[in-house]
Amino acid sequence: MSTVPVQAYLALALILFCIGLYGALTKRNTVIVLISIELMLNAVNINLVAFSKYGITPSITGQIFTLFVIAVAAAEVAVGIAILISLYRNKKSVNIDEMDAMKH
Amino acid sequence: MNLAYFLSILVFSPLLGILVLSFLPRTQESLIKTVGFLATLPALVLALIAYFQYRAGADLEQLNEKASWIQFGDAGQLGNLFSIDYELGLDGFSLIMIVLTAVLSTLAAIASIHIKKEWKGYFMLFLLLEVGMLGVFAAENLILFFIFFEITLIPTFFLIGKWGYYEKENAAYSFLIYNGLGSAVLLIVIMVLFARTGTANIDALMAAMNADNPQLVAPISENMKMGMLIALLIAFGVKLPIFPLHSWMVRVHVQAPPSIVMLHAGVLLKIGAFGLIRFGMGIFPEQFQSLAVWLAVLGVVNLLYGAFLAFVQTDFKMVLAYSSISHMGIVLIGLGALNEAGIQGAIFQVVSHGLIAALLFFLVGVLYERFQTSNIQNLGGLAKGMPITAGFLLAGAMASLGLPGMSGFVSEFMAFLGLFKEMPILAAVGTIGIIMTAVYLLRAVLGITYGKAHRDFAGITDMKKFEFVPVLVLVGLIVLIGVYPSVLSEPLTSTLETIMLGIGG
Amino acid sequence: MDLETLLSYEWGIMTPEFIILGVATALSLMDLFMPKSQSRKILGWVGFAGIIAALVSLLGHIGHSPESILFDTFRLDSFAKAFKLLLLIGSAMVLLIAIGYEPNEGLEEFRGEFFYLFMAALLGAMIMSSSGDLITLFVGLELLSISSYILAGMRKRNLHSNESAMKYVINGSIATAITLFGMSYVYGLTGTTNLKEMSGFLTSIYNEQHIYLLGLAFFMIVVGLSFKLATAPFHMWAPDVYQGAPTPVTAFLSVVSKTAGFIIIIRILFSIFANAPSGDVQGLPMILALQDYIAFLAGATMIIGNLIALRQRNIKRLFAYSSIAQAGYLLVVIASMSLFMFDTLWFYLGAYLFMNLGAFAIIQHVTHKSGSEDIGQFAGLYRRAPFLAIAMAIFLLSLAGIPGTAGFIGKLNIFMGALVPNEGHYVLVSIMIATTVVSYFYYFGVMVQMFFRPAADTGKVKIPAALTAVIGISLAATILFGIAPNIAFDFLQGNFNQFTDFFQ
Amino acid sequence: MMENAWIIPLFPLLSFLFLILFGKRLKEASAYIGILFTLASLVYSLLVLVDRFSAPTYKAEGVWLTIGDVQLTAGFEVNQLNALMLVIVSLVSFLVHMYSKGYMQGDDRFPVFYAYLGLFTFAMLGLVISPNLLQTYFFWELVGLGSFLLIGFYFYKEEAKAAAKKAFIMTRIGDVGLLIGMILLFWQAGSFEYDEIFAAVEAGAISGTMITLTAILIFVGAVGKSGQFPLHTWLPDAMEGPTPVSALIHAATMVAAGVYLVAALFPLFAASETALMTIAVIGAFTAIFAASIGLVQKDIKRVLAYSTVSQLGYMMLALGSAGYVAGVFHLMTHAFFKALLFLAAGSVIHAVHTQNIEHMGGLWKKLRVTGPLFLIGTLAISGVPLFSGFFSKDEILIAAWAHGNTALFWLAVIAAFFTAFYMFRLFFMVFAGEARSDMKNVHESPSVMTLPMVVLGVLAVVAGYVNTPWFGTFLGDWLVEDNHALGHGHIEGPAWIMIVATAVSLLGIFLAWLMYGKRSLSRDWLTSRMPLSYNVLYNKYYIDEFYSLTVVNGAKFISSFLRFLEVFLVEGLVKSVTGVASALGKLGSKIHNGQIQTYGTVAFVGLAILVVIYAFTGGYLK
Repeated sequence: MSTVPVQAYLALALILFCIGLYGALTKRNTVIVLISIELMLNAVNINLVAFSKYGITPSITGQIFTLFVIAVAAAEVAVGIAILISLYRNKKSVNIDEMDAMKH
Repeated sequence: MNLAYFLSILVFSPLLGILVLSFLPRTQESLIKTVGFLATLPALVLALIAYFQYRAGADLEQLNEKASWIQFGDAGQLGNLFSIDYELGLDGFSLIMIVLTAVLSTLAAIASIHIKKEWKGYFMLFLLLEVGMLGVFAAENLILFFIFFEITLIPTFFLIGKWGYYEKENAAYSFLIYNGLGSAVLLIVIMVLFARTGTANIDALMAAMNADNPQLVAPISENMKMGMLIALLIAFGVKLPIFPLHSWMVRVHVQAPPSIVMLHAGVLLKIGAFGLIRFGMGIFPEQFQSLAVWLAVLGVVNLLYGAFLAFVQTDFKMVLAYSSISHMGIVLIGLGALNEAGIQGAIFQVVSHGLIAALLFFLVGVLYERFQTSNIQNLGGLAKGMPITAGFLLAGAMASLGLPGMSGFVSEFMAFLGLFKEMPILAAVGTIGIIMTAVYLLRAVLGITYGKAHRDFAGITDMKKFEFVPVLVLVGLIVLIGVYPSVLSEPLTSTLETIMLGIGG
Repeated sequence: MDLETLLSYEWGIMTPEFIILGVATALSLMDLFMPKSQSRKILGWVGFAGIIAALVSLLGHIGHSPESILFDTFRLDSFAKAFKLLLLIGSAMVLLIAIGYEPNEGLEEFRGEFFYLFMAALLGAMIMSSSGDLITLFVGLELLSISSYILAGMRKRNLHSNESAMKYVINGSIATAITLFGMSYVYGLTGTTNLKEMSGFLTSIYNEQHIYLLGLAFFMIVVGLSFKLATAPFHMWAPDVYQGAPTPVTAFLSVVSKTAGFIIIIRILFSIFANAPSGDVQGLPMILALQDYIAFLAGATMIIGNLIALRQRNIKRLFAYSSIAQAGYLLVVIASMSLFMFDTLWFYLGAYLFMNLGAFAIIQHVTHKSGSEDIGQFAGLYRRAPFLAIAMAIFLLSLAGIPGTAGFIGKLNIFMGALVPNEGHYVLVSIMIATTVVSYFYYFGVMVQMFFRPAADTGKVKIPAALTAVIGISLAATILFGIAPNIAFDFLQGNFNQFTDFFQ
Repeated sequence: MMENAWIIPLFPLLSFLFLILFGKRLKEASAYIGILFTLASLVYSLLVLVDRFSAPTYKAEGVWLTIGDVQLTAGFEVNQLNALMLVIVSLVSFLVHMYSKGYMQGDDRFPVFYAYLGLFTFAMLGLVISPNLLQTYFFWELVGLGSFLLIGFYFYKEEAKAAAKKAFIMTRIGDVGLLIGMILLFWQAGSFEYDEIFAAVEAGAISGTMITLTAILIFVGAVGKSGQFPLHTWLPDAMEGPTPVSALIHAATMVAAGVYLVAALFPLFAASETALMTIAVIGAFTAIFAASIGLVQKDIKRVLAYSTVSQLGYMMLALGSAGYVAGVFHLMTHAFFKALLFLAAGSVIHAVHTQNIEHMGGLWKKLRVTGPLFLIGTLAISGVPLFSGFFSKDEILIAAWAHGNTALFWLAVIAAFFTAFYMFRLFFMVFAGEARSDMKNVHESPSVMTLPMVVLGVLAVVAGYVNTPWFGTFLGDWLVEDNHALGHGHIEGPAWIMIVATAVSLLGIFLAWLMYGKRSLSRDWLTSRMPLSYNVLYNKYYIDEFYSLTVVNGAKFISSFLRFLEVFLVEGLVKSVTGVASALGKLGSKIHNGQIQTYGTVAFVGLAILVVIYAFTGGYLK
């Protein structure tokens, strides 16, 4: 049932990526920001998977790559959260726009 | 004098002094000063040996040194392209400049007796500066030249910034930034040449750039050549300095310690002229010819601009600073004339002003040491208290305004002789400068020495013994050149011939 | 794949990585079982020993022909060797700096983590430098990044440290995402993640749209990776992170991590885009067609870095901007794509490694006592510690590219590379030289503090052995490569046969 | 003898060096050094002169400086003019050396004075034996230096300082003219050598206009040195120097150098009627102009100074009227009687310690030697028959008439009348009548001072007889022998000229006697009638004021304008550049506002920009 054209997947991925990026660049709450980054990475995954099925030369590598991405993304967010916690300890706030002790 | 490494020893001999100094305790003032002075002697002796050997007919070729140094890229593929050798050599011109440098360094070292603090650091930098200056004139390839050129930059920055007067740091910074930009522009030219011809050796470059059969790695258009020459003009114009790139130099002359200004006005400024003649004329002869007129115009502008500004200064150092600008105008005039007389005049002016400026600034140092001022008003009537100093001051002024029998006249005369052949009208305008020079110098020097005494000179000693040495040496040289110019012109003949050959004169 | 194929591989070429891995593991265990009270410095020395061992084993490989295992995902070609060398030397010295690091509020209980995370980061960098496959490349990159996120936040109780870590994580993740997005397109066009195969495929693409897509991928990857290089447009995190992170980490980021960034960008750009057509009339390969964009980024980076540095009073921030500028110079090398590219890049990175680490060692020593990182802390250093002052001066001069130092030769090399091609990059070179002059202002500003200003406190300073070692080595190298650069060049020419095997 | 003429200048040089080094120890004894050395050169010059009567011109040169293939030479030449000048210079110099021993008695810079005298004498002698223009210029400037130093000898006096500066600069203005002229001439004739230049002129190798131009430019130099209008103002001020100096430099020798230069280059000038005319006009005008100022001055030395200017004008007029002999002849006689007058004036000042003639008078009885000598000088300069001045001035008038410069001739005659008048005014005011101020212990000067004056007195009388229409014109014939370019030894002129000349001078003397001697005619009947013109004359036609108003202020204005330029343009340029840099830096650091998301946005925007550019240039949308 390969009725869905590859472009659709790509478009979806692109949209997802942009939403993620938008979220990452605008949300005040750091947790949301981290989640938005997750979105971006998932967009990548969609791309990879789509390509591994409907690419010019389909191959399984894409899906393997996806697995790595998922794993790494998890690690990244974990670290992110951890740092956020230690930051929260000192600052009592998770608002990203208040993290400007160092500037100029 | 077929002694191996002669030049390297000559150039790097001051390092020995640095080495010794580094072991001396910081507080041993007199010891440090003596060592600093002695460290300048080997270079002086060697330079003089070279000079007299050359006068005696020895061949400078045998002094050339060459050792492979840096190879960019794979020698296998590129052959000797993109390789930079460590090569030193001399011709008549650079020999003279080296002698000048060595002499002035020694005298400046004597003048450094007036330095009040941190003698150790001072003399280390001082000697490093000397290495740089000597190297600049001995370097046989552009990269090496540039390296030594930059080496003069750093010590000077610190010498001005640490041992200078009230606004020393500003002066140091404007020195750094102007010369930094100058050397940056120079570096661009050098790198373009190097990248396009694959060599940095000056003679090889001249051959490679030869208009008839250029041997290039990559093409160089005529416009590019012109562009590079103009860039060179800017780069060395900062050093010389050419209006309007001069304001840093005034600041330095006023703020730096006199001993350093002796070297700065005496040698460092001259690197500009040296570079213009050696590289500008040597590598871009055709373009140089087409620029000659503008050079002459710039020269006249410098001459007049400096003279008129010197006329209204109240501080003697300022007067001297602007007079330096004015005198460098004569160099440009000579170069602009672009004939034997002109070029020889320019070179003579380079040497002569080196000596005269050194003399005058040394005297400024002597005065400042005693009165903590160089203001013309405050010094008035000096001749009553310090007749000898006043006398030498007058002698310096006379030399500087081109009194026959002193070096200033010969150079000025030849420069104008040259220019009058090519562009009489411009030259005629330039002669106003000769009058103005007399006007501002007499105004300043008579203002200091003659007239009613403005202060009481009780307890002021006239020159001390050691202070006589530099003054006598300098005056002696000035008069020698003025009376018997062949001491300079003969070593120059071969250089001049090659230059004239290049510009097809 | 069965066991004997697995065993049949020439695992030997991975020895350096294995050593680092082993040491990292060992360190974590030791840290676990060591009593709290005992100082963790020893771990640092163990790690140092490990790095040295790795270095030795790597040197053993030099001169051998390139080899690759695991279906060409891991390759040890001369490029990998040459740059791993830099990574190892750099990390060894950073480690020494770290051993000499004693901040006021202390770091004791985290010091252990510090060392093994550091090893992990190094491992990631090394994997990157010799990976022949997007996946391994990505994994290496992430290993490096994630470890350094934590390193940056090492000083848990220090708000600045937390903040810098946070900023680092978020920007880093975004960068990763962008890079990956670009990679995914490349994968889509080729259907493989193996760099060599990719370039094989790409030679034969003709479809306008595909080429355009490839172009997009190129930009995404470049921008994504510019995060690691801290070059425009992804440079802005650097000052904050450098300022907040512990000084050894800052040193690590500004040298090792940057080097790794250049390694990966070279790997990707020159193996994927070197052979892809750009679709323009005279059939240039894409990389040449897009040269000017890199040049543009390089110019922007140099200008931004040097101009903003003029206004900095915090020494670490100052060095952040200076390192941005330096990265810009290095981008010039990539932009000019001359036949000297690899040599130049390698030499300059090496020179930069020494002069920057030397400087950071001194910075750490001067600032960690007083706690303040204001330039004023350097006032009168010449009085208090002449050796430090002079060493610092030489590092600064080298960074400013004054003759007699390695930095000058490096710059010379860059200029030449940029001017040799027939249509030389005059603008780029002019920008570079002009901004270099601008940089005199802030580099000499520090020197003015050290030499001209009166000392804030005239207490003599004694330097820990580790730091002395770093400073000494850096000083020696900076001057040596400044006066006799051929030592390095001959080594390069002799042992890495022009990196020709990079493209095979 | 002539082969070694180069020694002559060396004696004074030695004296200079010796005194500058050891003068301090010698104190007053240094006078003997100076006197001896100058005596040596005097003797030697006399021998050379005698030699020259028989032998032909001698010239020897060596290379001084090589420029490419051009060789500039230096050496010396002994021709008639040079030989004569050698004697005049060394003689006057010797006498002044002697005189000064008395005059400068007790001055604490006594040795320095003699050193300077030596330097000057050296330069002057060097000047007169130079065989080429370059060398001439060389010494030309050195005599300027000598004069500068001696004018400023009393350096602590502001006036002396001003005068010295003025003298140097004014003459330098002229010198620049000379410099330009000789360089242009060099590129025309291909040499600085006099003979080669003349050869080129003869051969017509140089265009007429060029000759005129160069000649006039060189004449500008002469104008400067010889204090001709309009560059004359420095000469009267130069009287600030010690009186012997005025006698030596500003009467007998240096100021005559201008005349000498024109004479030496006479063939060049002769080739251009325009040039000759210019010289004649300037000369004549200066003669009458300066004389008119001399009429009313009150300072004894200034009167003499203006008379010098006017007499030099005469010489120029002579040369301008092709009267080569007349010019040189008057140069010689003038050297003697003007030196005499100055020395005598010096002796008067020495006695009464003032220079203002209003405070003198009745000195005839007190100064038994000086008085008569001064009278001789006055008679000579006034052109009273049988005195040297009479013959030479007569020659000049004849030359002017013969050359057809009728107007100039009459000007010269009037000037002669003025001269006679103001000189005798001076004489009567100083010596006749009674003292107009109480003058204690006025005494005659010592013999060391009077002796030189006597010598000069004798010469002032007899020097004329070497060239008279009655007993033959030896000097003239000798001067022009074997050189036709210089014109004839003697120009025949109508006899009435001599009568007229005599008449006007006697008239002048008579008038002066009426007003100042007999006092039958009130001193100020004239001035009271036309006070305006009196003020104009007394203030020297306000020339100085005019200069300071125009030239000096002009220079000051230009300077301050350029200073303005320097501060605002040059400095401003630099400031703006650095300003832009730091402003950009500021802007940049503003953007680093610490917000993570800003950083990300910037990166994304960067990416977007790249992609868009790519889209439009490189890629898809193209």
